[in-house]
Amino acid sequence: MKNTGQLLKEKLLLSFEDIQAEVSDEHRLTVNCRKDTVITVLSFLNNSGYDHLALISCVDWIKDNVLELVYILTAYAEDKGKAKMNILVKTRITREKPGLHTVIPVFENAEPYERELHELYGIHFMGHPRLTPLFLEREYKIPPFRKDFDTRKYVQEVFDQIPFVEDKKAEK
Amino acid sequence: MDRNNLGKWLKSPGKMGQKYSLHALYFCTGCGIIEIPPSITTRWDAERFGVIPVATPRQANLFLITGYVSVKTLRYIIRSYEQMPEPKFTVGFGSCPINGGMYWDSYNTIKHLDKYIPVDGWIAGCMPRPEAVFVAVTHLWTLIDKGMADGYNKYRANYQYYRENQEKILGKLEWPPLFSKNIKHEEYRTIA
Amino acid sequence: MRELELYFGPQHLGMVGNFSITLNVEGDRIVKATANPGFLHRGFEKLMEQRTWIQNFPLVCRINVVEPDHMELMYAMAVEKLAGIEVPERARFIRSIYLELARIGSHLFGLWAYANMLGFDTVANWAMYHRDLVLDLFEELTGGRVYHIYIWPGGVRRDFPEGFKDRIINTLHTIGSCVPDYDNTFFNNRVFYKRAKNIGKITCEEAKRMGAVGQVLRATGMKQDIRKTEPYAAYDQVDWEIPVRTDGDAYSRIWVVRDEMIESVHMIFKLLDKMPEGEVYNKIPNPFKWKIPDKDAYVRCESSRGELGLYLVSNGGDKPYRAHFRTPSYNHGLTILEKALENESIADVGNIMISLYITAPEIDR
Amino acid sequence: MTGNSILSPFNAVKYLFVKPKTIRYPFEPKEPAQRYRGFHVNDWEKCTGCGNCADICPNQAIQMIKMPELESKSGQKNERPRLDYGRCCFCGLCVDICPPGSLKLTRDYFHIHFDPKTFVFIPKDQKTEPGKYMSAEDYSVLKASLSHRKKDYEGFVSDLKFALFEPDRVTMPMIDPDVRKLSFIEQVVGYNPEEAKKEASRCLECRLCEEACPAHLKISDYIQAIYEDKPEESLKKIYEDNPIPSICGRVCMAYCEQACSLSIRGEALSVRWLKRYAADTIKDFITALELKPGTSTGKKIAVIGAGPGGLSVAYFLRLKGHEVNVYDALPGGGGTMRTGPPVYRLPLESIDKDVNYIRSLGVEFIFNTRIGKDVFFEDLLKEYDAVFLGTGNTKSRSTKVKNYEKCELAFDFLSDNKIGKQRKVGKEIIVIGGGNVALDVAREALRLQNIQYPGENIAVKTVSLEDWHEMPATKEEIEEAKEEKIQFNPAWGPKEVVLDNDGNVKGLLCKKVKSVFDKEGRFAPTFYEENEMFLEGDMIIEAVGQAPDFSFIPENLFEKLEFTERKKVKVDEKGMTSIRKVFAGGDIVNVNLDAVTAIADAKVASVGIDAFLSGK
Repeated sequence: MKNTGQLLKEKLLLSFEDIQAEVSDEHRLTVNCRKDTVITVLSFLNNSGYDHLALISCVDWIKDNVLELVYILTAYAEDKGKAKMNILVKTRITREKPGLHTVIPVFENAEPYERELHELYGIHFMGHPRLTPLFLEREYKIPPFRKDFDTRKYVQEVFDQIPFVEDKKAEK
Repeated sequence: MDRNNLGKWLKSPGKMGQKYSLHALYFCTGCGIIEIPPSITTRWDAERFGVIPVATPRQANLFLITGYVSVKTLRYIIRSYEQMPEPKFTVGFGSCPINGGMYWDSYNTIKHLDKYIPVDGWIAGCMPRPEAVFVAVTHLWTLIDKGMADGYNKYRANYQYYRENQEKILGKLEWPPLFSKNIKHEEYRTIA
Repeated sequence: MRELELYFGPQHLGMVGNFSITLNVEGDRIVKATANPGFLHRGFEKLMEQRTWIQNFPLVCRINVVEPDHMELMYAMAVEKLAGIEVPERARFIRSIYLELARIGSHLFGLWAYANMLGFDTVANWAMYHRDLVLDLFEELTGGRVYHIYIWPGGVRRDFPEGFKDRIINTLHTIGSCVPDYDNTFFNNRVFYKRAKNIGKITCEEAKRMGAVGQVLRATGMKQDIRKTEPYAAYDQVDWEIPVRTDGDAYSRIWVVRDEMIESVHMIFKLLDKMPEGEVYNKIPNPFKWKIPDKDAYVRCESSRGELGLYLVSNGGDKPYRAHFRTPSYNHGLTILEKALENESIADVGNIMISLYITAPEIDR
Repeated sequence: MTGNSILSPFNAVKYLFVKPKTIRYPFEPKEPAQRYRGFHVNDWEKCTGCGNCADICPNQAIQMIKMPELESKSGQKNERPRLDYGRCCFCGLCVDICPPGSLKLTRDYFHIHFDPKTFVFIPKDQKTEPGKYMSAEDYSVLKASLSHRKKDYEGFVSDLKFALFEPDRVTMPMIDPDVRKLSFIEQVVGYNPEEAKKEASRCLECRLCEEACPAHLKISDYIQAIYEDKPEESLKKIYEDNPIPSICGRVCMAYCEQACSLSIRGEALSVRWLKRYAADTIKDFITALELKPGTSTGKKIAVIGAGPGGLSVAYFLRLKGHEVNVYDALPGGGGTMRTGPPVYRLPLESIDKDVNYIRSLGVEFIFNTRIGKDVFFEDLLKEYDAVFLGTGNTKSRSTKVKNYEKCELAFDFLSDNKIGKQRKVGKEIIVIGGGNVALDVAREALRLQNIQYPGENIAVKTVSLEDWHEMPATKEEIEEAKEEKIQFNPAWGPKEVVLDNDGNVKGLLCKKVKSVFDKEGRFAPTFYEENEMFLEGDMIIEAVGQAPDFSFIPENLFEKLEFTERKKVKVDEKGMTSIRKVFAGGDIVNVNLDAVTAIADAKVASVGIDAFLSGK
């Protein structure tokens, strides 16, 4: 008997042409797709019962010059086989002027995740209602979570960390 | 404790008032706040030391900077601190405000709190336990007695310096300077 | 009536944690609420990329100060998955007991905040006192009151001290014996009912759509708990029930919290009974030479506020390449809160917020 | 909903009559838990200054500070950790990584001060210093916050079971003692790649070993290379400082292992076996190392003696482009290494592997040539631009007791067996001496007995002046000898060799030793003359020390050669003796008689010779 992951993989491969799907680890399905098919893949998965968007993450593969977006889906189902599944939908976009369509129409809770990625990685989500700053107060030339942003150097420049405490002026 | 020093009390009632009614500002600045609820409730009961949390900066004279201070929080710390009436005392909690602590290489937390507002005492630990908070309070009493807890005077005297540092991190501050010019420390009379 | 913009927090008596909400109000009716997080943003995941695998242990627990233990577990589980480290049986049980204690502590903290918010100072004081008793247990087991740094990949950091089992049982009996008092004073109190019923109501459909997890979801009638669906540690070794309510309002949520605490106490007793003897720690490789193969992993667990996940990527180096925590408060605080506050009155902001159990540090990270 | 009542809350009224739960702190202090993670305390006696705590600290809160009042020695740096409580997060990683277990967390957690600079301090365990600790009755919370620490206030301490390092060595596969004593098969099998990687992974990279090693090999680096499964890299690192890894990987004295910080509470990293692994895994040194001799300088150097020192000098000078000729009386390279260590410890193939590699670099070896007989020292001095003396100790000392002429000498015995003809041995052999050479002799004799008298009753006994604890042989060696059932008679001194009527050896009369060293630690044995013991035996071998042989130096030159107080050749900081152009190293210069010290000398001398030749 095939397990839930394998069945889903077959369904996915039947419905979409240019995606790669791989079942690893029994309860994990990894789907690689192009950036314009993400939203259709996600809505397909949503309709198949994987209706909980757990996380949208981003990995900066600076050597390949790409940002990899990872959408992690699980199911709210009470059915054991389904509830155990973790689906990772991955897509790669360029690091220069990165942008893709928002998935808010499919998953409402994607809104803060996309806002966060916009702020920390500089990814522009087309169709997002408010790409305003979420966490940060200062402005950064390079979005701080990108690999080429060197926090230690930045800290040295901005906060004067070393030497230990320099407060001579105040003590005068 | 110095309950026997009644004479001393009577000599300086002003200081006594400052010492034994430290009203702490209710502001969770960082993770050190987790030890404040135990301190103010049944088990430890900070009220025995005259420390109670109050709602607004206008009523408070003790500012507990509980843990790390992110850049965004710093703005509100400064605002709250400036709104507090004098005399006011600041206590830094844990490693983070002293020298960055756990977040020494974070791009979004400040490393030395005393560059932005004056701090009268520091407590080591991550977190400091409630006991350490109480000992800090008793130490603060001593400092108040000796007139050493004069951070607010330092703030007045070196306002320019603090304001410069604040603006270096936060950009142009939207509120006007609290003090118009650098006023010498001595010109200000301390209470009692 | 004229619409006003009102800033709620971060320095506000009704605000627990360093968080802020901008409210658009008409009279005392909220038209629109906008969450404004970021006061506790430290760039955690960026910091993790600069520390070696072992150095991240003291770091991860600091993501959420209210309940650091599940953060430790997440990181340990992810590293175990990536590096293929086995956990001894006894360590699994210790983890479960420890995590349930953490859940009780965290829920008591939540109860303190909630009761304090509603003005039930007596109950708030009791809850905080009982939490302190749990912290005493933690201190004895791990050496820290708040940050325990106890769960390590390959097991736990130290074994139970002598007689620790009895002290857990004693403490739980002390807390358990007060449950009728809690019930009489708080949970069955008419005032609580009046103030919390039909406040911040969310239907099951809405909750699912907006990514609710944990007791927010369970209060709407959905029976979902990762300890059941994807059991970790030793949760599959004992029988227990998922407490559920159906109304989806603040009242149901707090009741779910109460039931969960009681379920946890029962679970700890069962776990203590079944706990085997043996090793508690499989040695991890030399931390200075520790490299983890080029892989990624997503692990999740049920923290006291709901599903907690960690997406951890390694590129074969001695540091994580990327870590991303999926925290339960994230959607609760940024999506559901905004929705739940609409058309409520200003007086209920704190009520709703705490009943959603939003903790700011894990939103901001 | 049912059960909601406005009256039920009044149940809580009963708590009005309950004793308050508040802890009346500070009048009623609450002790922190036994494992509490408070401030640090560091036992300076135990601390080695290895700096692992500073390396593992996630917050860079620990810095190693030089302490001028402490002295650096083998396995000890004069550095101690300094803590910054403006950084520390009290995680205890430093405690779990501390190899000696000196760094601990206390249960003390009060430090409250208005000056942030006071949050940096160097922890020290001052329990033994009176005045630094308060007595328990004087202790109060308020005082503690200012002056720190009550007595015995240990909290979170290191536990080997949960330590972050691995205290136990990967067991080296050895041939069973009952099997190995029957033949000259090499007793140590050697690590396989998995075992070597596992053993290499134990290294904490504190580099105490590198300071302890006389030749300062880059031990951490080559072990890291083994861990990364790159034996070529590893061998390259070794060859930077040591050109005879196959030899040193087997018979080195392993000063590094004595200094290893892991050895304090566990077993030292087996650095020597890992070196051996690197040297043995690579079959072809020439392609693996890719070393080339330097551009020719046209200078010629003669090296007398192809022992470790001579080989190393030749290697280092050849890399600098000089032409080097090595003279040796033996038919092959290795010097003492060729004649001394028995085949079961150091097979001849391993020696030849190293020598052949050095030869492949263009060093010319002239074997079977004795200086003073086949070639004359004066000629060498004329012919060459510099001469290096690496002759070592080639003569055995004797006990000079009565009838000592009937005894065999250790060096002759060993060298004959190894490169000449096997000796005929007796059934009951007595070996005099407690050093490594004596044990080599004893174990070799045992093997010969097993070969020559299979199945018969045989015995090997050793007699040494030193007692168990002061025996100069390494522990390992003693252990292995015991496994092979060699009998030890420690703390006995030879008095007389007893002969039977035919003048054959009958046994050894011994006397009990009172003490071996005098108060200053010099060798001056005293005996209980009346306390005697007779050991039976038909063959006695003396292994009580070695001496150099300078007979090849003509007398007019020998007069010029200066010696130190300990009867060693005196050399300056460049390795040059009192005779111009003549450099020296190895056993004739050093008190420590081992290969790696000779290599260290050779490094000095090669730099000296190079500077001398280039006129600096």
